[in-house]
Amino acid sequence: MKVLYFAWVRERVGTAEEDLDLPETVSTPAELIGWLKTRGPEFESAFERPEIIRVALDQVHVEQDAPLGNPREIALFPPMTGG
Amino acid sequence: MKVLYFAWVRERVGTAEEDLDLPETVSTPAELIGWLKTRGPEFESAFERPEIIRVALDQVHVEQDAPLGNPREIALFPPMTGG
Amino acid sequence: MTSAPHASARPGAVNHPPVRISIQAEDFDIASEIARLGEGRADVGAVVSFTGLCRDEGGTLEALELEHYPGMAEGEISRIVEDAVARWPLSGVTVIHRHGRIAPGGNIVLVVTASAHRGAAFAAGEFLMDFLKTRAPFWKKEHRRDGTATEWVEAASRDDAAAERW
Amino acid sequence: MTSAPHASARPGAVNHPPVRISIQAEDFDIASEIARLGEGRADVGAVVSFTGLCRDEGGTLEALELEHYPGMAEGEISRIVEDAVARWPLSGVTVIHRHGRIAPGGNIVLVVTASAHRGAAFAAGEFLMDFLKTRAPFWKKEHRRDGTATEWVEAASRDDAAAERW
Repeated sequence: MKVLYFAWVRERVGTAEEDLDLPETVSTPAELIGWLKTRGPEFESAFERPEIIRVALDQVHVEQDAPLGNPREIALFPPMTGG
Repeated sequence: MKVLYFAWVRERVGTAEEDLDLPETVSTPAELIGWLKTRGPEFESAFERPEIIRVALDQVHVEQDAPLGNPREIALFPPMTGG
Repeated sequence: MTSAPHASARPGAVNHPPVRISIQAEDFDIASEIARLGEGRADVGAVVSFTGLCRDEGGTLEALELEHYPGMAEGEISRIVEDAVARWPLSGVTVIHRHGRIAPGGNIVLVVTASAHRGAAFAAGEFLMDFLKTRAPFWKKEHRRDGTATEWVEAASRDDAAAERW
Repeated sequence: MTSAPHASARPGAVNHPPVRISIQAEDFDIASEIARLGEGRADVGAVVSFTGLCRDEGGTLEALELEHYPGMAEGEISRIVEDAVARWPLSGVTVIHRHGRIAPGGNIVLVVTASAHRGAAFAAGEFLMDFLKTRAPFWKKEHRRDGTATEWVEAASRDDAAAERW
Protein backbone atom coordinates (compact mmCIF):
# COMPACT_ATOMS: atom_id res chain seq x y z
CA MET A 1 0.00 0.00 0.00
CA LYS A 2 1.24 3.51 -0.85
CA VAL A 3 1.70 5.58 2.32
CA LEU A 4 2.19 9.36 2.05
CA TYR A 5 3.49 11.76 4.69
CA PHE A 6 3.16 15.56 4.73
CA ALA A 7 4.63 18.56 6.56
CA TRP A 8 6.45 17.78 9.82
CA VAL A 9 5.32 14.15 9.71
CA ARG A 10 7.15 13.88 6.37
CA GLU A 11 10.22 15.67 7.74
CA ARG A 12 10.47 13.47 10.81
CA VAL A 13 9.85 10.23 8.92
CA GLY A 14 12.45 11.32 6.37
CA THR A 15 10.46 10.41 3.27
CA ALA A 16 7.39 11.68 1.48
CA GLU A 17 6.12 8.34 0.27
CA GLU A 18 6.74 4.63 0.60
CA ASP A 19 5.20 1.34 -0.50
CA LEU A 20 4.47 -0.91 2.44
CA ASP A 21 3.15 -4.40 3.00
CA LEU A 22 0.98 -4.05 6.07
CA PRO A 23 0.61 -6.92 8.54
CA GLU A 24 -2.84 -8.56 8.65
CA THR A 25 -3.37 -7.22 12.17
CA VAL A 26 -3.58 -3.61 10.91
CA SER A 27 -7.24 -2.84 10.15
CA THR A 28 -7.61 0.86 11.07
CA PRO A 29 -5.49 4.01 10.63
CA ALA A 30 -4.89 4.02 14.41
CA GLU A 31 -3.46 0.51 14.18
CA LEU A 32 -1.34 1.55 11.19
CA ILE A 33 0.13 4.43 13.20
CA GLY A 34 0.84 2.06 16.10
CA TRP A 35 2.62 -0.37 13.78
CA LEU A 36 4.61 2.40 12.05
CA LYS A 37 5.94 3.52 15.45
CA THR A 38 7.68 0.14 15.83
CA ARG A 39 9.69 0.75 12.64
CA GLY A 40 12.35 3.01 14.19
CA PRO A 41 13.10 6.23 16.09
CA GLU A 42 12.13 8.48 13.14
CA PHE A 43 8.60 6.96 13.21
CA GLU A 44 8.55 7.08 17.00
CA SER A 45 9.23 10.82 16.70
CA ALA A 46 6.76 11.51 13.88
CA PHE A 47 3.94 9.78 15.75
CA GLU A 48 4.83 10.65 19.36
CA ARG A 49 1.39 12.25 19.71
CA PRO A 50 -0.65 9.82 17.58
CA GLU A 51 -3.98 11.38 18.55
CA ILE A 52 -3.29 14.60 16.62
CA ILE A 53 -2.41 12.83 13.35
CA ARG A 54 -4.94 13.27 10.52
CA VAL A 55 -5.64 10.49 8.04
CA ALA A 56 -6.89 10.42 4.45
CA LEU A 57 -7.81 7.25 2.55
CA ASP A 58 -7.70 7.79 -1.19
CA GLN A 59 -7.62 11.55 -0.59
CA VAL A 60 -10.70 11.67 1.67
CA HIS A 61 -10.53 12.52 5.39
CA VAL A 62 -11.36 9.61 7.72
CA GLU A 63 -11.33 9.09 11.46
CA GLN A 64 -8.51 7.04 12.94
CA ASP A 65 -10.91 4.23 13.86
CA ALA A 66 -12.41 3.92 10.38
CA PRO A 67 -11.96 0.59 8.59
CA LEU A 68 -8.77 0.76 6.55
CA GLY A 69 -10.16 -1.26 3.64
CA ASN A 70 -8.00 -1.53 0.57
CA PRO A 71 -7.20 2.02 -0.59
CA ARG A 72 -4.74 2.90 -3.35
CA GLU A 73 -3.12 5.39 -0.97
CA ILE A 74 -3.21 6.38 2.66
CA ALA A 75 -1.88 9.72 3.86
CA LEU A 76 -0.81 10.74 7.38
CA PHE A 77 -0.31 14.39 8.25
CA PRO A 78 -0.55 17.07 10.97
CA PRO A 79 -3.63 19.27 11.49
CA MET A 80 -4.01 21.53 8.48
CA THR A 81 -2.97 25.19 8.49
CA GLY A 82 -3.96 26.46 5.06
CA GLY A 83 -6.37 29.23 4.15
CA MET B 1 -36.33 77.01 8.21
CA LYS B 2 -35.02 75.13 5.19
CA VAL B 3 -37.11 72.00 4.53
CA LEU B 4 -35.81 69.32 2.11
CA TYR B 5 -37.76 66.50 0.47
CA PHE B 6 -36.34 63.39 -1.22
CA ALA B 7 -37.47 60.57 -3.52
CA TRP B 8 -41.24 60.10 -3.77
CA VAL B 9 -41.89 62.63 -1.01
CA ARG B 10 -40.11 65.19 -3.21
CA GLU B 11 -42.04 64.10 -6.29
CA ARG B 12 -45.42 64.31 -4.59
CA VAL B 13 -44.71 67.64 -2.89
CA GLY B 14 -43.47 69.00 -6.23
CA THR B 15 -40.32 70.65 -4.91
CA ALA B 16 -36.96 69.55 -3.49
CA GLU B 17 -36.55 72.37 -1.03
CA GLU B 18 -38.39 75.31 0.47
CA ASP B 19 -37.89 77.96 3.14
CA LEU B 20 -40.73 77.94 5.64
CA ASP B 21 -41.77 79.93 8.68
CA LEU B 22 -43.14 77.32 11.04
CA PRO B 23 -45.96 78.17 13.46
CA GLU B 24 -45.02 78.24 17.15
CA THR B 25 -47.15 75.14 17.76
CA VAL B 26 -44.79 72.93 15.76
CA SER B 27 -42.22 71.50 18.16
CA THR B 28 -41.52 68.00 16.79
CA PRO B 29 -41.06 66.47 13.31
CA ALA B 30 -44.43 64.68 13.73
CA GLU B 31 -46.12 68.05 14.33
CA LEU B 32 -44.30 69.50 11.32
CA ILE B 33 -45.64 66.69 9.12
CA GLY B 34 -49.14 67.26 10.49
CA TRP B 35 -48.92 70.97 9.73
CA LEU B 36 -47.48 70.38 6.22
CA LYS B 37 -50.50 68.18 5.41
CA THR B 38 -52.76 71.22 5.83
CA ARG B 39 -50.89 73.07 3.07
CA GLY B 40 -52.64 71.38 0.12
CA PRO B 41 -53.42 68.12 -1.67
CA GLU B 42 -49.79 67.57 -2.78
CA PHE B 43 -48.72 67.55 0.89
CA GLU B 44 -51.76 65.48 1.83
CA SER B 45 -50.56 62.91 -0.73
CA ALA B 46 -46.87 63.00 0.22
CA PHE B 47 -47.68 62.45 3.90
CA GLU B 48 -50.73 60.18 3.63
CA ARG B 49 -48.86 57.58 5.72
CA PRO B 50 -46.99 59.92 8.07
CA GLU B 51 -45.71 57.06 10.25
CA ILE B 52 -43.36 55.78 7.54
CA ILE B 53 -41.70 59.17 6.92
CA ARG B 54 -38.06 59.45 8.06
CA VAL B 55 -36.65 62.69 9.43
CA ALA B 56 -33.16 64.19 9.60
CA LEU B 57 -32.28 67.36 11.51
CA ASP B 58 -29.08 68.93 10.20
CA GLN B 59 -28.32 65.69 8.36
CA VAL B 60 -28.69 63.37 11.35
CA HIS B 61 -31.52 60.84 11.71
CA VAL B 62 -34.02 61.62 14.49
CA GLU B 63 -37.28 60.09 15.67
CA GLN B 64 -40.51 61.88 14.79
CA ASP B 65 -41.12 62.79 18.43
CA ALA B 66 -37.68 64.33 18.96
CA PRO B 67 -37.56 68.04 19.87
CA LEU B 68 -37.32 70.05 16.64
CA GLY B 69 -34.96 72.65 18.10
CA ASN B 70 -33.59 75.20 15.71
CA PRO B 71 -31.78 73.30 12.93
CA ARG B 72 -30.39 74.87 9.78
CA GLU B 73 -32.24 72.23 7.74
CA ILE B 74 -34.81 69.54 8.21
CA ALA B 75 -35.27 66.73 5.69
CA LEU B 76 -38.30 64.47 5.18
CA PHE B 77 -37.98 61.31 3.10
CA PRO B 78 -39.17 57.72 2.61
CA PRO B 79 -37.41 54.68 4.12
CA MET B 80 -34.01 54.35 2.48
CA THR B 81 -33.26 51.82 -0.24
CA GLY B 82 -29.57 52.28 -0.98
CA GLY B 83 -26.74 49.79 -0.66
CA MET C 1 -20.56 64.93 -9.19
CA THR C 2 -17.96 63.55 -6.84
CA SER C 3 -17.68 64.33 -3.18
CA ALA C 4 -14.17 64.94 -2.01
CA PRO C 5 -12.89 61.75 -0.42
CA HIS C 6 -12.54 62.00 3.32
CA ALA C 7 -9.09 62.27 4.78
CA SER C 8 -7.43 58.90 4.90
CA ALA C 9 -6.76 58.94 8.63
CA ARG C 10 -8.59 60.73 11.39
CA PRO C 11 -6.39 63.49 12.74
CA GLY C 12 -5.55 63.10 16.36
CA ALA C 13 -6.82 59.56 16.64
CA VAL C 14 -4.15 57.10 17.71
CA ASN C 15 -4.29 53.86 15.74
CA HIS C 16 -7.43 54.86 13.90
CA PRO C 17 -7.37 52.84 10.69
CA PRO C 18 -7.43 54.66 7.36
CA VAL C 19 -11.00 55.27 6.22
CA ARG C 20 -12.01 56.23 2.70
CA ILE C 21 -15.62 57.21 1.93
CA SER C 22 -16.73 58.36 -1.48
CA ILE C 23 -20.18 59.20 -2.88
CA GLN C 24 -19.77 59.40 -6.62
CA ALA C 25 -21.53 59.08 -9.97
CA GLU C 26 -18.60 57.37 -11.70
CA ASP C 27 -17.87 53.68 -11.52
CA PHE C 28 -15.20 52.38 -9.15
CA ASP C 29 -12.31 49.97 -9.64
CA ILE C 30 -12.64 47.11 -7.15
CA ALA C 31 -9.07 45.87 -7.62
CA SER C 32 -7.40 49.17 -6.88
CA GLU C 33 -9.64 49.73 -3.85
CA ILE C 34 -8.70 46.31 -2.45
CA ALA C 35 -5.00 46.89 -3.25
CA ARG C 36 -5.11 50.26 -1.49
CA LEU C 37 -6.01 48.58 1.83
CA GLY C 38 -3.28 45.97 1.55
CA GLU C 39 -0.58 48.26 0.14
CA GLY C 40 2.60 48.58 2.13
CA ARG C 41 0.96 46.99 5.15
CA ALA C 42 2.22 43.48 5.71
CA ASP C 43 0.23 43.26 8.97
CA VAL C 44 -3.05 42.83 7.11
CA GLY C 45 -4.10 39.18 7.01
CA ALA C 46 -7.62 39.40 5.61
CA VAL C 47 -9.38 41.67 3.13
CA VAL C 48 -13.12 41.24 2.51
CA SER C 49 -14.87 43.10 -0.29
CA PHE C 50 -18.58 43.39 -0.95
CA THR C 51 -19.77 44.61 -4.32
CA GLY C 52 -23.47 45.37 -4.78
CA LEU C 53 -24.57 45.18 -8.41
CA CYS C 54 -27.66 46.30 -10.26
CA ARG C 55 -29.79 43.21 -11.04
CA ASP C 56 -31.82 43.11 -14.25
CA GLU C 57 -34.96 41.81 -12.50
CA GLY C 58 -35.60 39.09 -15.06
CA GLY C 59 -34.71 41.29 -18.00
CA THR C 60 -37.41 43.89 -17.25
CA LEU C 61 -35.12 46.62 -15.90
CA GLU C 62 -33.74 49.35 -18.14
CA ALA C 63 -31.82 51.14 -15.37
CA LEU C 64 -31.82 52.12 -11.72
CA GLU C 65 -31.70 55.76 -10.74
CA LEU C 66 -30.17 56.50 -7.36
CA GLU C 67 -31.09 59.68 -5.54
CA HIS C 68 -29.17 60.69 -2.44
CA TYR C 69 -28.95 63.40 0.19
CA PRO C 70 -25.60 65.11 -0.42
CA GLY C 71 -23.72 65.83 2.78
CA MET C 72 -25.86 63.58 4.92
CA ALA C 73 -24.88 60.54 2.82
CA GLU C 74 -21.19 61.08 3.64
CA GLY C 75 -21.99 61.97 7.26
CA GLU C 76 -24.19 58.96 7.93
CA ILE C 77 -21.77 56.53 6.28
CA SER C 78 -18.96 58.03 8.41
CA ARG C 79 -21.01 57.37 11.54
CA ILE C 80 -21.66 53.74 10.48
CA VAL C 81 -17.94 53.25 9.73
CA GLU C 82 -17.01 54.68 13.16
CA ASP C 83 -19.37 52.18 14.79
CA ALA C 84 -17.63 49.36 12.91
CA VAL C 85 -14.16 50.66 13.82
CA ALA C 86 -15.20 50.72 17.49
CA ARG C 87 -16.47 47.13 17.36
CA TRP C 88 -13.79 45.30 15.38
CA PRO C 89 -9.97 45.55 15.12
CA LEU C 90 -9.85 46.87 11.55
CA SER C 91 -6.77 48.02 9.70
CA GLY C 92 -8.72 49.83 6.98
CA VAL C 93 -12.22 50.52 5.66
CA THR C 94 -13.39 51.79 2.28
CA VAL C 95 -16.99 52.57 1.34
CA ILE C 96 -17.95 53.81 -2.12
CA HIS C 97 -21.60 54.41 -3.03
CA ARG C 98 -22.64 55.53 -6.48
CA HIS C 99 -25.60 57.77 -7.35
CA GLY C 100 -27.31 58.61 -10.63
CA ARG C 101 -28.29 56.21 -13.40
CA ILE C 102 -26.91 52.65 -13.26
CA ALA C 103 -27.60 49.95 -15.87
CA PRO C 104 -28.16 46.25 -15.03
CA GLY C 105 -24.88 44.56 -14.20
CA GLY C 106 -23.37 47.88 -13.10
CA ASN C 107 -21.73 48.48 -9.73
CA ILE C 108 -23.77 50.28 -7.04
CA VAL C 109 -21.80 49.98 -3.82
CA LEU C 110 -18.42 48.74 -2.62
CA VAL C 111 -17.37 47.99 0.95
CA VAL C 112 -13.83 46.81 1.68
CA THR C 113 -12.66 45.86 5.17
CA ALA C 114 -9.16 44.81 6.19
CA SER C 115 -8.03 43.22 9.42
CA ALA C 116 -5.36 40.95 10.84
CA HIS C 117 -8.13 38.36 11.31
CA ARG C 118 -10.76 37.12 8.89
CA GLY C 119 -13.65 37.02 11.37
CA ALA C 120 -13.38 40.77 11.99
CA ALA C 121 -13.14 41.58 8.27
CA PHE C 122 -16.22 39.48 7.43
CA ALA C 123 -18.33 40.71 10.35
CA ALA C 124 -17.49 44.38 9.78
CA GLY C 125 -18.27 44.07 6.05
CA GLU C 126 -21.67 42.57 6.72
CA PHE C 127 -22.40 45.10 9.49
CA LEU C 128 -21.54 47.99 7.18
CA MET C 129 -23.79 46.68 4.42
CA ASP C 130 -26.71 46.05 6.77
CA PHE C 131 -26.55 49.63 8.07
CA LEU C 132 -25.86 51.21 4.68
CA LYS C 133 -29.11 49.60 3.50
CA THR C 134 -31.21 50.94 6.35
CA ARG C 135 -29.52 54.24 7.33
CA ALA C 136 -27.64 55.75 4.39
CA PRO C 137 -29.87 58.32 2.64
CA PHE C 138 -30.15 56.78 -0.84
CA TRP C 139 -33.29 55.91 -2.76
CA LYS C 140 -33.61 53.68 -5.81
CA LYS C 141 -36.04 54.25 -8.66
CA GLU C 142 -36.61 51.61 -11.33
CA HIS C 143 -36.92 52.46 -15.00
CA ARG C 144 -38.61 49.60 -16.88
CA ARG C 145 -37.63 48.39 -20.33
CA ASP C 146 -41.27 48.47 -21.51
CA GLY C 147 -41.49 52.20 -20.79
CA THR C 148 -44.21 51.82 -18.15
CA ALA C 149 -44.26 54.21 -15.23
CA THR C 150 -41.08 54.29 -13.16
CA GLU C 151 -41.38 53.06 -9.60
CA TRP C 152 -39.53 53.74 -6.37
CA VAL C 153 -38.11 50.59 -4.79
CA GLU C 154 -39.83 49.72 -1.52
CA ALA C 155 -37.71 49.22 1.58
CA ALA C 156 -37.47 45.52 2.44
CA SER C 157 -38.41 44.51 5.97
CA ARG C 158 -35.69 41.84 5.79
CA ASP C 159 -33.16 44.70 5.60
CA ASP C 160 -34.45 46.13 8.87
CA ALA C 161 -34.28 42.66 10.40
CA ALA C 162 -30.68 42.26 9.18
CA ALA C 163 -29.65 45.55 10.81
CA GLU C 164 -31.38 44.64 14.06
CA ARG C 165 -29.14 41.58 14.51
CA TRP C 166 -26.15 43.69 15.55
CA MET D 1 3.00 23.85 -10.89
CA THR D 2 -0.60 24.61 -11.71
CA SER D 3 -3.50 22.23 -11.44
CA ALA D 4 -5.86 22.36 -14.36
CA PRO D 5 -8.83 24.51 -13.36
CA HIS D 6 -11.99 22.49 -12.84
CA ALA D 7 -14.70 22.72 -15.46
CA SER D 8 -16.71 25.86 -14.99
CA ALA D 9 -20.08 24.12 -14.63
CA ARG D 10 -20.88 20.65 -13.41
CA PRO D 11 -22.05 18.58 -16.37
CA GLY D 12 -25.57 17.27 -16.00
CA ALA D 13 -26.41 19.41 -12.99
CA VAL D 14 -29.38 21.68 -13.58
CA ASN D 15 -28.83 25.18 -12.21
CA HIS D 16 -25.52 24.28 -10.64
CA PRO D 17 -23.62 27.55 -10.42
CA PRO D 18 -20.25 27.83 -12.15
CA VAL D 19 -17.44 26.73 -9.84
CA ARG D 20 -13.78 27.46 -10.39
CA ILE D 21 -11.14 25.87 -8.15
CA SER D 22 -7.43 26.32 -8.69
CA ILE D 23 -4.42 25.24 -6.67
CA GLN D 24 -1.48 27.15 -8.04
CA ALA D 25 1.98 28.53 -7.29
CA GLU D 26 1.43 31.75 -9.23
CA ASP D 27 -0.29 34.82 -7.86
CA PHE D 28 -3.91 35.52 -8.78
CA ASP D 29 -5.67 38.64 -10.02
CA ILE D 30 -8.51 39.49 -7.64
CA ALA D 31 -10.20 41.92 -10.05
CA SER D 32 -10.48 39.50 -12.94
CA GLU D 33 -11.72 36.75 -10.62
CA ILE D 34 -14.47 39.03 -9.26
CA ALA D 35 -15.34 40.23 -12.78
CA ARG D 36 -15.60 36.64 -14.01
CA LEU D 37 -18.45 35.94 -11.55
CA GLY D 38 -20.40 39.05 -12.51
CA GLU D 39 -19.74 38.88 -16.24
CA GLY D 40 -22.73 38.65 -18.54
CA ARG D 41 -24.97 37.78 -15.59
CA ALA D 42 -27.20 40.68 -14.67
CA ASP D 43 -29.02 38.50 -12.10
CA VAL D 44 -26.10 38.72 -9.66
CA GLY D 45 -26.76 41.27 -6.93
CA ALA D 46 -23.90 40.63 -4.52
CA VAL D 47 -20.29 39.55 -4.87
CA VAL D 48 -18.18 38.94 -1.76
CA SER D 49 -14.45 38.33 -1.99
CA PHE D 50 -12.08 37.19 0.72
CA THR D 51 -8.36 37.59 0.22
CA GLY D 52 -6.01 35.96 2.71
CA LEU D 53 -2.58 37.61 2.82
CA CYS D 54 0.75 36.64 4.29
CA ARG D 55 1.35 38.75 7.44
CA ASP D 56 4.87 39.77 8.35
CA GLU D 57 4.46 38.82 12.03
CA GLY D 58 5.94 42.05 13.32
CA GLY D 59 8.68 42.17 10.72
CA THR D 60 10.20 38.82 11.74
CA LEU D 61 8.93 36.76 8.80
CA GLU D 62 11.05 36.24 5.70
CA ALA D 63 8.51 34.06 3.89
CA LEU D 64 5.84 31.40 4.29
CA GLU D 65 6.22 28.08 2.53
CA LEU D 66 2.98 26.26 1.76
CA GLU D 67 3.02 22.51 1.31
CA HIS D 68 -0.09 20.76 -0.02
CA TYR D 69 -1.42 17.34 -0.95
CA PRO D 70 -1.91 17.48 -4.72
CA GLY D 71 -5.15 15.89 -5.84
CA MET D 72 -6.67 15.81 -2.37
CA ALA D 73 -6.44 19.62 -2.12
CA GLU D 74 -8.64 20.04 -5.21
CA GLY D 75 -10.94 17.19 -4.11
CA GLU D 76 -11.45 18.45 -0.57
CA ILE D 77 -12.06 22.03 -1.70
CA SER D 78 -14.60 20.71 -4.23
CA ARG D 79 -16.44 18.93 -1.44
CA ILE D 80 -16.49 22.09 0.72
CA VAL D 81 -17.77 24.12 -2.25
CA GLU D 82 -20.53 21.55 -2.90
CA ASP D 83 -21.61 21.85 0.74
CA ALA D 84 -21.83 25.64 0.32
CA VAL D 85 -23.75 25.33 -2.96
CA ALA D 86 -26.25 23.02 -1.25
CA ARG D 87 -26.76 25.48 1.64
CA TRP D 88 -27.02 28.85 -0.11
CA PRO D 89 -28.50 30.08 -3.41
CA LEU D 90 -25.20 30.95 -5.09
CA SER D 91 -24.72 32.05 -8.67
CA GLY D 92 -20.98 31.37 -8.70
CA VAL D 93 -18.03 30.33 -6.51
CA THR D 94 -14.29 30.69 -7.08
CA VAL D 95 -11.59 29.33 -4.77
CA ILE D 96 -7.90 29.82 -5.49
CA HIS D 97 -5.24 28.58 -3.06
CA ARG D 98 -1.56 29.13 -3.65
CA HIS D 99 1.29 26.82 -2.63
CA GLY D 100 5.05 27.27 -2.50
CA ARG D 101 6.95 30.26 -1.14
CA ILE D 102 4.99 33.46 -0.37
CA ALA D 103 6.53 36.69 0.93
CA PRO D 104 4.88 38.99 3.54
CA GLY D 105 2.08 41.00 1.93
CA GLY D 106 1.61 38.33 -0.76
CA ASN D 107 -1.70 36.67 -1.55
CA ILE D 108 -2.35 33.18 -0.15
CA VAL D 109 -6.00 32.41 -0.79
CA LEU D 110 -8.97 33.92 -2.61
CA VAL D 111 -12.63 33.01 -2.18
CA VAL D 112 -15.28 34.76 -4.27
CA THR D 113 -19.00 34.08 -3.86
CA ALA D 114 -21.83 35.57 -5.92
CA SER D 115 -25.55 35.53 -5.21
CA ALA D 116 -28.70 37.48 -5.86
CA HIS D 117 -28.69 38.32 -2.12
CA ARG D 118 -25.91 39.66 0.06
CA GLY D 119 -26.62 37.47 3.09
CA ALA D 120 -25.96 34.30 1.07
CA ALA D 121 -22.77 35.67 -0.48
CA PHE D 122 -21.35 36.72 2.93
CA ALA D 123 -22.34 33.51 4.74
CA ALA D 124 -21.03 31.22 2.00
CA GLY D 125 -17.72 33.13 1.86
CA GLU D 126 -17.19 32.81 5.59
CA PHE D 127 -18.26 29.14 5.58
CA LEU D 128 -15.79 28.36 2.78
CA MET D 129 -12.93 30.05 4.61
CA ASP D 130 -13.71 28.31 7.92
CA PHE D 131 -13.63 24.90 6.25
CA LEU D 132 -10.63 25.65 4.02
CA LYS D 133 -8.71 26.41 7.21
CA THR D 134 -9.61 23.16 8.95
CA ARG D 135 -10.09 20.64 6.09
CA ALA D 136 -8.06 21.63 3.03
CA PRO D 137 -4.71 19.75 3.08
CA PHE D 138 -2.25 22.66 3.22
CA TRP D 139 0.50 23.28 5.77
CA LYS D 140 2.37 26.50 6.42
CA LYS D 141 6.02 26.69 7.37
CA GLU D 142 7.58 29.95 8.54
CA HIS D 143 11.02 31.10 7.44
CA ARG D 144 12.37 33.74 9.83
CA ARG D 145 14.34 36.80 8.81
CA ASP D 146 17.02 36.12 11.42
CA GLY D 147 17.76 32.74 9.82
CA THR D 148 16.77 30.74 12.91
CA ALA D 149 15.21 27.32 12.43
CA THR D 150 12.07 27.26 10.34
CA GLU D 151 8.89 26.29 12.12
CA TRP D 152 5.62 24.70 11.08
CA VAL D 153 2.61 26.85 11.95
CA GLU D 154 0.44 25.27 14.63
CA ALA D 155 -3.25 24.77 13.94
CA ALA D 156 -5.34 27.33 15.88
CA SER D 157 -8.12 25.99 18.06
CA ARG D 158 -10.13 29.10 17.17
CA ASP D 159 -10.20 27.82 13.58
CA ASP D 160 -11.79 24.55 14.71
CA ALA D 161 -14.29 26.54 16.76
CA ALA D 162 -15.10 28.71 13.71
CA ALA D 163 -15.80 25.63 11.58
CA GLU D 164 -17.97 24.08 14.28
CA ARG D 165 -20.41 27.00 14.17
CA TRP D 166 -21.94 25.82 10.88
